Amino acid sequence: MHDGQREILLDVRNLRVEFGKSKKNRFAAVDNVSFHIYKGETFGLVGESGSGKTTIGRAIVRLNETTAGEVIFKGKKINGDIGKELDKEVTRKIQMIFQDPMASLNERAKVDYIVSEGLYNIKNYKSEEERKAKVEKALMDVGLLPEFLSRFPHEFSGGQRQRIGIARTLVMEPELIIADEPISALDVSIRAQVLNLLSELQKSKGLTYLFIAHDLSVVRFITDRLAVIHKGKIVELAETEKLFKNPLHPYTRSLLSAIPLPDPKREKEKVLEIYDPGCHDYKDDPPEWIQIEPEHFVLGNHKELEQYRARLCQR
Amino acid sequence: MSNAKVNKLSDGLNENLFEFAEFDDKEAQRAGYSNYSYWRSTWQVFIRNKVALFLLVLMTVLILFTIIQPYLPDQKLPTKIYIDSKTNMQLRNHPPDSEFWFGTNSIGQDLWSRIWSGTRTSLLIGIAVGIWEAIAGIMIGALWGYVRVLDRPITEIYNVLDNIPVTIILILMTYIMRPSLSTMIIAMCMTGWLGMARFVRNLIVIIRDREYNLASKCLGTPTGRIITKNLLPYLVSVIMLRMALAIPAAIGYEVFLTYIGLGLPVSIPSLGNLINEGRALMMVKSLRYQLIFPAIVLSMVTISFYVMGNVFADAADPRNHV
Amino acid sequence: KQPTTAGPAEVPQEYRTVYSGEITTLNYLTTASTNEFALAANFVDSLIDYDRYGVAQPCLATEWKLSDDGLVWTLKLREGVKWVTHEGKEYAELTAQDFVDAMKYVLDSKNESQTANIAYSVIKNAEKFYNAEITDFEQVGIKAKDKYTLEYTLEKPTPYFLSMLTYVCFFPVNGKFLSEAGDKFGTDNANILYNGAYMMETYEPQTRRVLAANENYWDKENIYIKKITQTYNKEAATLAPELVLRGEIDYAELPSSIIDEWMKDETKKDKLRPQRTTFYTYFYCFNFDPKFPAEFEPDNWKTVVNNLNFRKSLFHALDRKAAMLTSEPYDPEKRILNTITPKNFVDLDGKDYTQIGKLADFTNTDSFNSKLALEFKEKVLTELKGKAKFPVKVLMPYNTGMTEWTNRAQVIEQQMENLLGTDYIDIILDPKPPTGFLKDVRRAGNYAFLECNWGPDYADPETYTDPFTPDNNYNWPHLAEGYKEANGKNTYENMVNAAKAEVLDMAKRYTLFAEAEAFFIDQAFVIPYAAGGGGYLASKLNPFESQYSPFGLSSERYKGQKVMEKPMNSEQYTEGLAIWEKERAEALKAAK
Amino acid sequence: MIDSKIILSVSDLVVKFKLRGRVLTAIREASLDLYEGESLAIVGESGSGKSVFTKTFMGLLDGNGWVASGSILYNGENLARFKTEDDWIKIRGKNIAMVFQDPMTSLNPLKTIGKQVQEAVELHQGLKKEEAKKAVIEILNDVGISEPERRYKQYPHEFSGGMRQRVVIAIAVACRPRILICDEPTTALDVTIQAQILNLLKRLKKKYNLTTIYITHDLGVVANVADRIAVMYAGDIVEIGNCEEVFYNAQHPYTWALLSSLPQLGVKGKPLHSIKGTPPNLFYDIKGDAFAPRNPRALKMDFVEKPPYFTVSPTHKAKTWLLDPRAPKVEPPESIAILRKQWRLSKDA
Amino acid sequence: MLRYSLKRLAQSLATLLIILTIVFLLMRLMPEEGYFGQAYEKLDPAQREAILTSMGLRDPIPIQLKNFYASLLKGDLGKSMIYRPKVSIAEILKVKVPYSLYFGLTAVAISLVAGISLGIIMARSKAKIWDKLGTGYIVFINAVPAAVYYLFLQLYVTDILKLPILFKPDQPVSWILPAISMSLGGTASYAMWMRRYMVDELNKDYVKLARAKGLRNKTIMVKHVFRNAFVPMAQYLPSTLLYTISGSIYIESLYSIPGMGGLLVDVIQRQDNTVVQALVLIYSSIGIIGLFLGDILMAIFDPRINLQKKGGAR
Ligand SMILES: Nc1ncnc2c1ncn2[C@@H]1O[C@H](COP(=O)(O)OP(=O)(O)OP(=O)(O)O)[C@@H](O)[C@H]1O
Ligand SMILES: Nc1ncnc2c1ncn2[C@@H]1O[C@H](COP(=O)(O)OP(=O)(O)OP(=O)(O)O)[C@@H](O)[C@H]1O
Ligand SMILES: [Mg+2]
Ligand SMILES: [Mg+2]
Repeated sequence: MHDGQREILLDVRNLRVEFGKSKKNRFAAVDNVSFHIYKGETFGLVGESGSGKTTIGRAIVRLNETTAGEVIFKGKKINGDIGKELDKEVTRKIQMIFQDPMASLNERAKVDYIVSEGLYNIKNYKSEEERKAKVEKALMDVGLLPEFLSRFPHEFSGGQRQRIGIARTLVMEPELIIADEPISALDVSIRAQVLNLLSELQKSKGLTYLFIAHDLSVVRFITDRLAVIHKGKIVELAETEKLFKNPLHPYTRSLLSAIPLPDPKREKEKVLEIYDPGCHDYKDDPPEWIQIEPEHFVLGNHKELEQYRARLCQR
Repeated sequence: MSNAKVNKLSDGLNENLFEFAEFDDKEAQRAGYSNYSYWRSTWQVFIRNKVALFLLVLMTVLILFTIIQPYLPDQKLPTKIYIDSKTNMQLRNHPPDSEFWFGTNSIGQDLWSRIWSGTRTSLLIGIAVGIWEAIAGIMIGALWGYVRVLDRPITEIYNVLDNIPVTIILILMTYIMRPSLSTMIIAMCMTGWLGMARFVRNLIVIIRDREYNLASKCLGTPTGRIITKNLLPYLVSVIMLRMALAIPAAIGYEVFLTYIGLGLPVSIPSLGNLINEGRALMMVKSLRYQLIFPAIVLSMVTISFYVMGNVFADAADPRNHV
Repeated sequence: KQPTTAGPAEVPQEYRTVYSGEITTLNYLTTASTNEFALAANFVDSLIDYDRYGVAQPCLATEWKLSDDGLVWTLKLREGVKWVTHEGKEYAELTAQDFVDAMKYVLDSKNESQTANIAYSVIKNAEKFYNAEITDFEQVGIKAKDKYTLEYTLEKPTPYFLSMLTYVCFFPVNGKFLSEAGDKFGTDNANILYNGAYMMETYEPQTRRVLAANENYWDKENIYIKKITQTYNKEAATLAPELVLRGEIDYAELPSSIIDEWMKDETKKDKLRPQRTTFYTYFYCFNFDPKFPAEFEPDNWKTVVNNLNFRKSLFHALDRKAAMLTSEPYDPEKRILNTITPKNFVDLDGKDYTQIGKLADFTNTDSFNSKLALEFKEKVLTELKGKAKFPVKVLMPYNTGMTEWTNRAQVIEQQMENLLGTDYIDIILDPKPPTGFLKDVRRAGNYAFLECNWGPDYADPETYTDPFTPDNNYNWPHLAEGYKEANGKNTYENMVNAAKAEVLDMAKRYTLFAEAEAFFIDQAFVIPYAAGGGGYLASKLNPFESQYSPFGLSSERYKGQKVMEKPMNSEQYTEGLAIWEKERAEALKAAK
Repeated sequence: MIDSKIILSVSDLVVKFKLRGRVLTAIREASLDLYEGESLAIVGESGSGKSVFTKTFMGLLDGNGWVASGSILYNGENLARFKTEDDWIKIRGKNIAMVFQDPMTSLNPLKTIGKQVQEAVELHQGLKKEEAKKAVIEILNDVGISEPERRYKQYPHEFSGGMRQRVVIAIAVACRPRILICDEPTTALDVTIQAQILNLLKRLKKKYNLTTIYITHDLGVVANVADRIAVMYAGDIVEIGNCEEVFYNAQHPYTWALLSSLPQLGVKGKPLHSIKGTPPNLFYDIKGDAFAPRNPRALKMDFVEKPPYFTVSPTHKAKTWLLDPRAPKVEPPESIAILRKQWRLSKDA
Repeated sequence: MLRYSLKRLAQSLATLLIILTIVFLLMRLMPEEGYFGQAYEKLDPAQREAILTSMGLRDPIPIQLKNFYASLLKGDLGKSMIYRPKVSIAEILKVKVPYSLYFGLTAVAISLVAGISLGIIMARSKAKIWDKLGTGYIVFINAVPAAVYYLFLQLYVTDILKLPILFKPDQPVSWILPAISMSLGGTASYAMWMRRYMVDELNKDYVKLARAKGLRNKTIMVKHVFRNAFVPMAQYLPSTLLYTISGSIYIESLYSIPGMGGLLVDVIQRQDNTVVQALVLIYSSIGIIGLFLGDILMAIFDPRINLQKKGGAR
């Protein structure tokens, strides 16, 4: 795991995304964000609502324009103006699963079309039969019956819909899947189905995930490495277990403390740690993005880093 | 409820019911679904509305009738002038009787056949204009709403076209082309799509940023297909409603054009012409039938299309299918 | 002496109407619209006027005389006639210079007078002045000899000059007022002066106008109606009959569509009467210069139209009564004309022009004769066998803006085709929009057979020959084959020219014109059809009290008329008409 | 808890909806006793009827729905019989108040926050103008909105989701109800805010002595707030008991399935437990146990007859034939065992 | 806000310029004969030329266009050529506009009050008798041509109530019927839209919350739903109000109201170019300003709307 030689699939460097046309309304939803994702891993991104998670995801699939920074996929820069060929390839190789299974499926199209949509676009089939076969296979892959092809999305439950959403990305044979809160709209029982499916697919197809969520218990279960983002800035990044064991940044800690536990006794004794962004004193001493222990990065100024190190030693 | 009571309740039941049932994974998935076809369900929802069904039958019969009417036995020609055998002159303003079911007009033409021929003309205009409005309006409206770079230019073009008085265009048209059915249709088509385009555009702007469209974009779906597959199907119901209204609107507009003198030549019977001719006779009791019959037919057509459009709009929404 | 239709004196002498055609201007020197003439006639008097029998009477001119060469007219003006403002205030006295100033205004092309051509067609050097070939107005043939003496010099002797004086372009204007008003002249009731029987008290375009009797009028004893209120209503044609029934107005023309209803209802029937015909004349033209699209076979048409028998077959096949039913269902004959010049237009010593010479034969027979029509058809079929294609395509356009015309076109198509057979003619109705109708159809020669009309410009038979001169564009009869004479001109043209040249002997002149017209009809260059006007109306005015003239503005004057208690009915009208015709004949004789 | 007074008693409630000419049964003979001062959590998957169930207490069913049978006793009155608006006006707000799921849409976008809270204050506390405004500001302060004076004049769109949810809670609390129903009060919010809101609700409950019903499908939330838990499936309460009882000694297969699906149970690299299939179609009559088709441990009996409540303890009962003495002994699934072990461990720690 | 307004107005000015130019050119395509009305026949060619020249129609088109804009710049709408020759257009309009405004505004007021009330009643009793009656009315108004029912009302109502048929400025009773007739169509469409928006709005969550608060239905209707449902209609209100100056062609013709109705059609048919251009200028400006005011009104009603913000990505 600590092998520095692992292949980096996606490298995001100093990414900045701004919204708002006029100078007055302009603000950076994502500010100087850097991270990389290894091939085959599940990389998590957590943070409160509006912190810029979706924006990062969308910037990677090029739904949002980037203001500065680079997104490098398999060694090629894919943000900004890119050629047609590369565009096609990237479209195919990076896919996205959307948050809301109710909203992300075209209600007026049959499952058949929804799943084949990507195929039509990249035309990687030779005959109608082959397309059918591919679609059916994708459906089976996500545990749905081929007979569902002729139905409409509103006939499915949330979990099934989300699986259709996954099936449609699978036909593209992607390498990186950006899963933008794929489970937050689902209830517990269905949530498990989808998570299982995602891990299963990862195993069988060697997929890489960028998994965006705010449910930390899920994130802990599914991700290998985890970045915590707050107001457009990544504040901490580490291997998941390491992060859960040694959360350094106050925001991370508050986030972890808030995880609801399905255990009445413990949950009722739980103490919240409340994060106050005002606790930082960045005026004279701007924060830096520092690897504080192997594969564990944190954002902090000198004083804070000192404290963090001290805490690490305590453990 | 106590356990004892429960026991009593199930005493009569076979003991071997308390064995495990077989569990089928696939069956569990299937639970609760029926087979389903979109158009069939749409149709079913539609015909469940008795009024709509009745009107549909009525309109079908009406349209069929306008088509076959000339071929029925004993039908008169809509433009033929009938001569009164007694005076040897035109059979003017002959009240309805067994020979002339709806009477004759002021030059002795049979109103029964004129009304059907007029309905035929007006429906033809209405449907042609309606279809064109749908095609042009939807195409332009969709591009206008969906393709962001086109928004401003088309908006400007729209503002310009919308503010040029239609009358000028109509007068120029009839001047250049001579009044006829096709001129009328072309004239209405020239301006009719504007409203539709704007309507479609507004609808598209509402749904264009929905997540499923982003999803399609991620899959690399070209704009054209996003429009036809992702956007328009959502608009089917409202577009149908507008289409349904476009037909009576076209007829109503024809009445207006006739009123300001830009209508069809009087020799081509149309509901617009018949009503305009009849209007002058409103105060003339004995001749009022010349207004009432076409007005009834026109109202019937309008109401039918309006109601059917509404019901169809509901029915076309798959969420309303059970 | 008069029919005693005028009501008792206690009937309030206020007259109310609705109208749908709004006037655009009160500038009587520029307008050519009848609506505007109708007002101008009551505001401004002309030099001479006609009485109710159509006999010329002194008006602003008390006496006049013509020089022996027939070129110079000298008129003595009435003294003490006043110009007043719309509030009735005196402004100035009428002088001869006022006529000169008016003429100068009319002849200045910048003022866009639409009647200037009438003036410059007779007055010496006027046309040159209009076209700016001369700039000195002194050279134009109009002079104020002194305050009350006016002199016109004509280009050539013009026997009907006197009748032209009742036309607007010969009306006077106060020069000072005109130059003060400038462009504003005639734009509203305050911007003109009045010397006629009425002033316009209120002028609210598209609302109403109120005319009040002029207290300073020179002949104010003859003004009976004290106030005239005209209310604008775009739907007047539809609403006026109802308004008359409810007593809200005193005059309504009844559209043919509702006459049945009125005739059947006793109380309504008592309120309606026929209306006089006008001097507008309608006739069907054969086009001798077809320029319509090839699909309608213009060459074939040219072949057949140059065949007299073909024309005659159509001439006799047109059932004008059937056609007339579309506009005059109750008394179609009243409007039907067998000549181009209508009855009662001019007369020769009490003998109506239409009864002169050969013209009388046509006047007194109906051209419709199915037997003759079929005979001619047979002749044509043998004569033109192989030369022309049958059925002949007869392109007949009509104006879609006019319902009656449209109806008529349909009636004629079916009637003629039924009579002559569709193996012989195929009448093709061609709907054309009102916009640019004449330009596209008649003047373009884009028709084979077309309903046309013409109104007189002066009281002389010559006026009805104008449409058929080579430089006019009705149906180009000079191109008809088989009529060439030695001078290279057509027989008809030569006949008309001969008549025109006769300027001194009225009897001879009229006879020559009548002969030309008879020839024209006999050779079926056109099919005479009808006079304008007619129809029915409900009115509280007595038409026989009104001034009578075939041309000019005299007949538009309210002077001398009274509002009756209730509308005149048909019996009273017929009775009145008979009396009037008798008295007129006497009056005309007496006038000689 | 069981000793305290019953404040609301629902028995055999059936709620139906008419949809395009067909009738669906959303609540099937559900019964529930609510005790004064307790906080009850209703859990269950989406569409199981949690919201519909509670809405009947306030007469807020959609127009196409109606109570077909059963009774809801409150204060000696049967709410199920209420028809007119006047009846309900006595209940709504004053006695029972509700916090809705979606803070984004629960507020009128065109009215200021202050006005919307004030409406409730004026209506139920009988305060006027200035006084009312003061009360509003106090309540806003209570629910943790900083600078309440400034916020008073702002519109909902100027508030973040968490703050809007606080406002909705403030409105409910401002009515001074006896029962507060929170319909998924935190689903739309992120964890930190969710935790804060839950704390807030607990605090308010104490302060105003409210009886609360929480509706959620998040077991973590349940563990946090609930005294008792009712598990709902397909329109019926299949298991109900004290919080610990349901968590630590669940009896119904559906409750087992719910608990098994918790990600906390997951072992990296191994699949989580999940419930197969989909809930039943409510348009059809359900025969027997509604959960049976998805239950790997279903008995044949489950397809024949609807199970009655079997009492597990005085406070704990469940509707499953597995509790019938005649049924084979069934151990809860392995995952439940693991869960129990985890809990024991945490207890030890 | 100010900057935004200025920017928008500048854009509108460009649009206006284009519209005017196009209309200007279209009018020159009309047949010359049209400038003379019936008089054409009796004029001789020289005379026609003279008249056309003095009307300025013989100048090359670019020059005509230039003259037109030059006088516009001076704030001069010009003078009528045919409709009322030599009368300044401003003067013509000055008389007519007040009538149209009066009737238009009254009709809009009536239809707003009646239509919105009807819409509310219909929304409240959805699918019950009132809803059906209201729908019947809406359908009727849409089905029967206005030309027919206007005339019908005029003739029969005046007959029954013994009112004058025609409008008389000095007779207040004669004002009533035209205003009411004119409002019928508006009433139907306001009722239709009000019902639609009310029903939409009634399904929103905040209504549920308001109900849960213990507010009475009536209070909710008045204090919450009505205002929210009115917002989408508010956008059209300024245009509707402004457009009342264009009058109603049918009503004004039937009742002899000297308003603006049909003036445009009339002058186009009579080819009074200057008046056409002036009217197009006025109506287009109204359209553009109405749209703008509508947006502003919406922003006032709805605090969420920020006019300056534009849609985001891609
Ligand atoms: N198209 C856009 N235009 C303007 N601002 C936007 C746009 N999309 C996102 N933002 C803003 O950017 C910020 C980050 O949004 P983003 O959707 O990335 O957050 P998130 O972390 O995904 O939140 P959530 O958990 O609610 O999905 C937010 O403040 C949001 O309002
Ligand atoms: N107005 C309605 N018309 C028809 N069916 C309805 C209506 N309201 C609710 N239902 C149905 O009743 C059932 C229960 O719905 P309810 O909203 O109570 O579910 P829930 O348990 O609250 O779900 P969630 O967790 O998604 O809020 C669902 O199947 C739903 O479709
Ligand atoms: Mg997001
Ligand atoms: Mg209508």
